[in-house]
Amino acid sequence: MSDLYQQIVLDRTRHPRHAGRPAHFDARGEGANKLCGDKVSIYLTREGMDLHHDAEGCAILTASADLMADAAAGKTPAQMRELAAAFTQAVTSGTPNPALGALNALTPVADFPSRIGCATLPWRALEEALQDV
Amino acid sequence: MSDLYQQIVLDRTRHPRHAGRPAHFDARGEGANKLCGDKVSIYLTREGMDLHHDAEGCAILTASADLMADAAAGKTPAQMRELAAAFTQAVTSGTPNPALGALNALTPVADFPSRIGCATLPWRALEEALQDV
Amino acid sequence: MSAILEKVNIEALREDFPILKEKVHGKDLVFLDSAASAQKPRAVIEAMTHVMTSQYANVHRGLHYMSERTSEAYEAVRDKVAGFINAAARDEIVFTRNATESINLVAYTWGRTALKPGDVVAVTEMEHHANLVPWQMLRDAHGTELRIIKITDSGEVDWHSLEDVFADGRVKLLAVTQMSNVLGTYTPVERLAKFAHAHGAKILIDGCQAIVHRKIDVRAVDADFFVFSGHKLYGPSGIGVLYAKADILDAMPPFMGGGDMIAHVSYQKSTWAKPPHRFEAGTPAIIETIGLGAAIDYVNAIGMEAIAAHEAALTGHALAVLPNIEGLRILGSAQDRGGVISFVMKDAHPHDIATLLDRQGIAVRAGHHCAEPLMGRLGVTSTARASFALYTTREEIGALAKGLERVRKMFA
Amino acid sequence: MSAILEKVNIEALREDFPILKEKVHGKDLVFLDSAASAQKPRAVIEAMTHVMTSQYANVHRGLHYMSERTSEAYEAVRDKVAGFINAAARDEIVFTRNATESINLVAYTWGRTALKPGDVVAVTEMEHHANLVPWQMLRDAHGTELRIIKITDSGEVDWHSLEDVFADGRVKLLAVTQMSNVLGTYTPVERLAKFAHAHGAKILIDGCQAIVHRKIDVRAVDADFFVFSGHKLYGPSGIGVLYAKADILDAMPPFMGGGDMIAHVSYQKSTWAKPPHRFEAGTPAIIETIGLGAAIDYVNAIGMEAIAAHEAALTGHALAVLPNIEGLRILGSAQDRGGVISFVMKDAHPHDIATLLDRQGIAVRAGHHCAEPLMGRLGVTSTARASFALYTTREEIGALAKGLERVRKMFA
Ligand SMILES: Cc1ncc(COP(=O)(O)O)c(C=O)c1O
Ligand SMILES: Cc1ncc(COP(=O)(O)O)c(C=O)c1O
Repeated sequence: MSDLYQQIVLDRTRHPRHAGRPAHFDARGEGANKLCGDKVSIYLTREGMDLHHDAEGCAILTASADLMADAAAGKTPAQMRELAAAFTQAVTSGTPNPALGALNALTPVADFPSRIGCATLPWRALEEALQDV
Repeated sequence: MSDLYQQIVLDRTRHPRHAGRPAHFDARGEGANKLCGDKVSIYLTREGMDLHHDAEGCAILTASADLMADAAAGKTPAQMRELAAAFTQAVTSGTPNPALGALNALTPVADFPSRIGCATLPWRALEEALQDV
Repeated sequence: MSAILEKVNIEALREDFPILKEKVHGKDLVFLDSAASAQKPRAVIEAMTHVMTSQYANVHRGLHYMSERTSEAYEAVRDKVAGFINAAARDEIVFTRNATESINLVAYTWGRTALKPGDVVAVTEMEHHANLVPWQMLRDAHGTELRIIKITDSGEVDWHSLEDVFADGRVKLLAVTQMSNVLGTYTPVERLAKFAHAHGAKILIDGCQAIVHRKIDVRAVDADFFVFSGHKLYGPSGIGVLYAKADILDAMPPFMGGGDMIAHVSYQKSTWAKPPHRFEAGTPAIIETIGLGAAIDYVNAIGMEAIAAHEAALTGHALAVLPNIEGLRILGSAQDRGGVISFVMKDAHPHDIATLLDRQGIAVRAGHHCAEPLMGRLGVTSTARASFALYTTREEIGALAKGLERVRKMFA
Repeated sequence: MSAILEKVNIEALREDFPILKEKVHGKDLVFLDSAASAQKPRAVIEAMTHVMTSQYANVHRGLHYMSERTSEAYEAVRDKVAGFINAAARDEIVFTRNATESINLVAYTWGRTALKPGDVVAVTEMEHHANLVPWQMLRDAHGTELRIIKITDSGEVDWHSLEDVFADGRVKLLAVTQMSNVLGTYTPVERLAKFAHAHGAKILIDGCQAIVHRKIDVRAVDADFFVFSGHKLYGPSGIGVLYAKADILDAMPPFMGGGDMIAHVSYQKSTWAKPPHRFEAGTPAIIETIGLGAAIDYVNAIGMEAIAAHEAALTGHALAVLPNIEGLRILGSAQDRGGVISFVMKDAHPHDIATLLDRQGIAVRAGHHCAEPLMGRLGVTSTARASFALYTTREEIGALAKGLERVRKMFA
């Protein structure tokens, strides 16, 4: 029906691997979408080894948060920011970027202008969290 | 060019016969047109023998006031009100009315909706003046 | 009306709406978002084109032919609107941009003069932001109080709550929708007006949704204020209506200052024109007003009763069909309801539903529908919403149901 | 540009305006009332028709194809307008109904927060009611003062009066037209902005007339606020623009409450969206905004410089020809003036002039032109006014002169 909802996206929505607020975290960022009331919180440890999210939203948002947690794990703040920029670029332009790995599953969202915000919301929350690190 | 500006209308505009505020009068009525700032005052004596007007306005207004002064002279208040109603009816419908005599020269104004108010303004001022008689 | 006749009529009417022939993502457009804004029949488009190609000039201020013709056409719509909602007089009809402006106009002018600090404005839990935020702003600027009347779980006005809210006699305005844009609920406006009046309050009716689907009679209802937008009634954007009783309008100060709303201007003091012009500052939406007139002629020619009957049949069909989809839940179950259906699906977010339906050519809305507080009451953050118009068909509801089945399977 | 080339171009451009082919009272239409509202080129009509026949839905709130396309088209006009007046950012462009609403918006929001009672708003003697009445209403509601800057007999801003008005340092806003809709005078807005800023005041420029005839650059002028209406710029009615500097807009509270202007709504408290959406409550004039975009494309394609050159030539011609008519007097003789010419005639009332010209197919305006106090300054109660547009020809000015001769003879 649409290559936006690829298997990996549906899978991460139904069974996210990094969901839930962890007992310990050093920084937290929030994102909210006024259009639909969707929300996401991103939890970071200072070492950046492990990311968690608490997503109340659509499949695109949840998959984006969960795949982000995979990709950003173990990265430095600078590297995470770079990743965020690369991701935003990819989902806005619709051009996959080899550096993004599984996250490229979300690039078709570029064809759905009003949904791009769903994909990038966790990343804006991440950037907010990074300000506290 | 237009049968609205008949000779009698142009004539009464250039040389009104009843213009100017009289030394003595018993009642006065005012009319003002917001569209253009035109104004007219009507002066009555209790006996109704003589009407005067002070018109600051277009040809239609001035001619209407002057011809009205001719037609209303010597009439009772009730007769003047009747005349006003007949005139308003004639200039709104465009149908001359034998009872109106020379005032029928103004009936073509019916074709100029935004000018009907110019023709009827002195008559509204007359009605106001009649309230004081 | 037999089912066959009805079918024929709808197909014929659909021909009047050029956009319905469009393809979306290669699929036939199934437009189920008319509650947000309706599509326009050719008669409306042509009326607007006609003004611009053959009889346009600014209104009211001109003495020449084009201006007189345009002014006549513009003012004729005032009569049309007055007739359409059965107002007592044409001067009770004020043209605005949209229903939102109509309500704000009332809040700024009547609200700041007729209401005193401490007076109460009451709204229900199912108001559109347009009928909530202006009263919040009035509260914060003017010291009035804002009270919320609860709705029942079925999505109807909770009469106990209504009585509670009115109990202390301080409510001076009941501002209530005639039809919820989320739940499809019709409110009993006649009863509500009686109730408000018996309690010394005026009633403002948000008729945005109701006017599209039902015959409106402001005098039978005894509405003090009634508002709607042209764009939902098959008319153009940029034109809305405020109806208010003549004595209320007469006492209201102007909203905006400028041309056309004055009687006389000097530097020291200006005096105001009589209603409705007092409230129509500057060059109005001339072309759009004339377009709205064409829209009213259009629905009148079909007949509001025929439209209502068609939509009632559709709504009944949809309410029978949609619940068969596993995991789908319709929000609201009012006795008296119209063709606006909000729903949620287990495991599928409304956004995803909307996007996936769109790929099949089916336009539904997803979000809070400008009724964020109502979402909280319903225990959701957003819903998907399908809404019907006079051009909606049974087949389109079938397409929706089929589309939703596909969505369900993806997320199952 | 040779006269012949110019002629050819204008004739070609006239083909773009279907209404110019109309007959009035059996005569060719000579439309000299564009300052009140301009005629619409086919490109504008077609853009509006296109939306309604093939890509219409409500904006901003939809996730489906039609809504996304319409939102894109709508928002693209914001960029276009920003480019057209050289704003620094698209978010500095707020869509309103008309210039009148733009000014009222500033008076209600900025006026009631940035201005304190006792602060002064200064306007000139030649403002349109739209740039006078809102400041009177602010004065009466909020306790600000309103001061009037005199004009010279030539119809220009009197610099001595300006300095007097600013002398005590209490003026916080200079609200001034960039081009008088009565006298045709262009005001020196760059100098006025410098002057206002040097005296600690902001400047609001009423660009209604100027934007039709000249290239506007709000940054070069350093305007704080700039307003105009679409319908005078060959666009549809129902759409206007407010430009304000980003930091000013940011600090302004909302004007009207409703959908689209909020960030978050709860019963207790709502928070506002960022500009420009904070100021665009409810369903906007979607079709009209897109029409305005087409109008801007249209004049851009011709070029504002070419339009200005054509109109300057016409105006020069009219100013040379009309005074030859016995008893005719042109009001205003500013050095820098454009194609709006007010006049009076000995013994002929402006109303009669307009009616008699209309019978010859010539549309001019007569009245106070929504500038009643200016009439007092000029010592008249009304004037007749001819105004030019990009489609006006030398021949039409000839027709006007001939028509006026006939009028003169009737009243001689
Ligand atoms: C100089 C000037 N300012 C303001 C306005 C008001 O414009 P609108 O009626 O479109 O709001 C006009 C036009 O009538 C004008 O000429
Ligand atoms: C019930 C209701 N009230 C008010 C509005 C606001 O209408 P508009 O945006 O046309 O002002 C809407 C539509 O969005 C609505 O459905």
